[in-house]
Amino acid sequence: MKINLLSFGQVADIIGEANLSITDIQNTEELKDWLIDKWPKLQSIKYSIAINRNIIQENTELQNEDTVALLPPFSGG
Amino acid sequence: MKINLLSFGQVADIIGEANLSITDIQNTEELKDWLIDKWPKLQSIKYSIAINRNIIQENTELQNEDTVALLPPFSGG
Amino acid sequence: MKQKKPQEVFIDGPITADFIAKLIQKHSTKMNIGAHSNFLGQVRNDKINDQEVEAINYTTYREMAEQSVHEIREAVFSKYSIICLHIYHSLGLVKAGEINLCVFVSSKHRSDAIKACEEIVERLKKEVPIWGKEMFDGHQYQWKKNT
Amino acid sequence: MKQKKPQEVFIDGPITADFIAKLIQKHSTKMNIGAHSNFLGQVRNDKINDQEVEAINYTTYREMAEQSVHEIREAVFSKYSIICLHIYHSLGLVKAGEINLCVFVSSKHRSDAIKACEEIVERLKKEVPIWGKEMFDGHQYQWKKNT
Repeated sequence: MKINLLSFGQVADIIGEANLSITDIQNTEELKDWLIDKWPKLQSIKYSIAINRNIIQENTELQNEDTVALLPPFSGG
Repeated sequence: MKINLLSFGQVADIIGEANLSITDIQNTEELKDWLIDKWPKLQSIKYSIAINRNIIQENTELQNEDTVALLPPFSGG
Repeated sequence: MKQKKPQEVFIDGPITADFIAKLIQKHSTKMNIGAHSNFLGQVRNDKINDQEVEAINYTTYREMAEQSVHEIREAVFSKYSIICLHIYHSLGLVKAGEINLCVFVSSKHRSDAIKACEEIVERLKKEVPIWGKEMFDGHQYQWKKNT
Repeated sequence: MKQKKPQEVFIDGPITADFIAKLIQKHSTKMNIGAHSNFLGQVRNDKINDQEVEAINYTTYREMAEQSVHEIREAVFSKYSIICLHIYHSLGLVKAGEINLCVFVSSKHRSDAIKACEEIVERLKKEVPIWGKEMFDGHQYQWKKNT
């Protein structure tokens, strides 16, 4: 299973890549744990998660080829 | 005693002059009666009266050289 | 940078897009501004008893109108935290599709400019002695009624 | 004349006064319009810890942002009686004093345009994935926080 991981703003600064391909992650809780394990600085950052452009509020199963985006608070306008 | 009488919009259409000089009118009630007497069509027209640029709400004594304006409902903007 | 000095309000004929562009451009030097709220009134080609409004001819009682706009400016400057405020209204003929009113308010944060702009438009329509004569085809007309 | 087809939202760099003038000018052919409500966001030179913001660098998650703006457009068109609606936001560098947001709403009567414009600005700030990076002198920056 392959997931496209996009990151933006301050999250992208920490991860260092705006676009990653990841495998073997089943759901969004698992993803969060994996992220903090790999980039501990993310622990102090507030961000939302969108799956295929829709923000999710609770743990969600991931499908093959899903696009998952890590979205720090918006500051446009 | 001389009063400068200004009229605007529909009132000026009826009076036919935007600027008149009138004498021997003591107060605004007297003025209204005089106007309707001279231009009976004014009876059906709603207008406010301003003395020296300030709209008055009740009968007001006029002073020499006052500028009295007849103001139909505003429609700017 | 409150501009409380008397400002020219009336413009002969329509307010052009170019005039508004210059107004916007001028504010680029005021870098404490974060928001502009801009209201434009445009003449509609309303149909009234089968006749179409081709233009509105605006007249005013200028001395009283300028005093009245000045009072609105002062009131709005004391009520809201705004940086700049411009009010322009056309006199004379403005054709359907052309602009006859421009209220342009600038502030640090958006809510002041937005609220002030709306309040000015409402007060202007009620309090400022301006009259619009709706001109139909030929020489017919009727005096506009604000609703 | 509801314009429900996807509209270009993002503009590279600042939104110029000339761009806004052209937008205004285009509406002169729509003679059922009586009111335009136009909100402009301008970059402020805020001082943060003694450093001055010289510019904001905007980025977006474009696919999601366009979908989100489309949803806002649809919602506003069903809620208010408006004729036209344009939303533009800058991407990339916008210097202090320059314009990064333009919301332009047109309606027959003023209250629809005014309310719709205000609602769009509020929703846009909350719902559309755009990020501003406040650039200080040199290479320092911080991520903007909307309040």
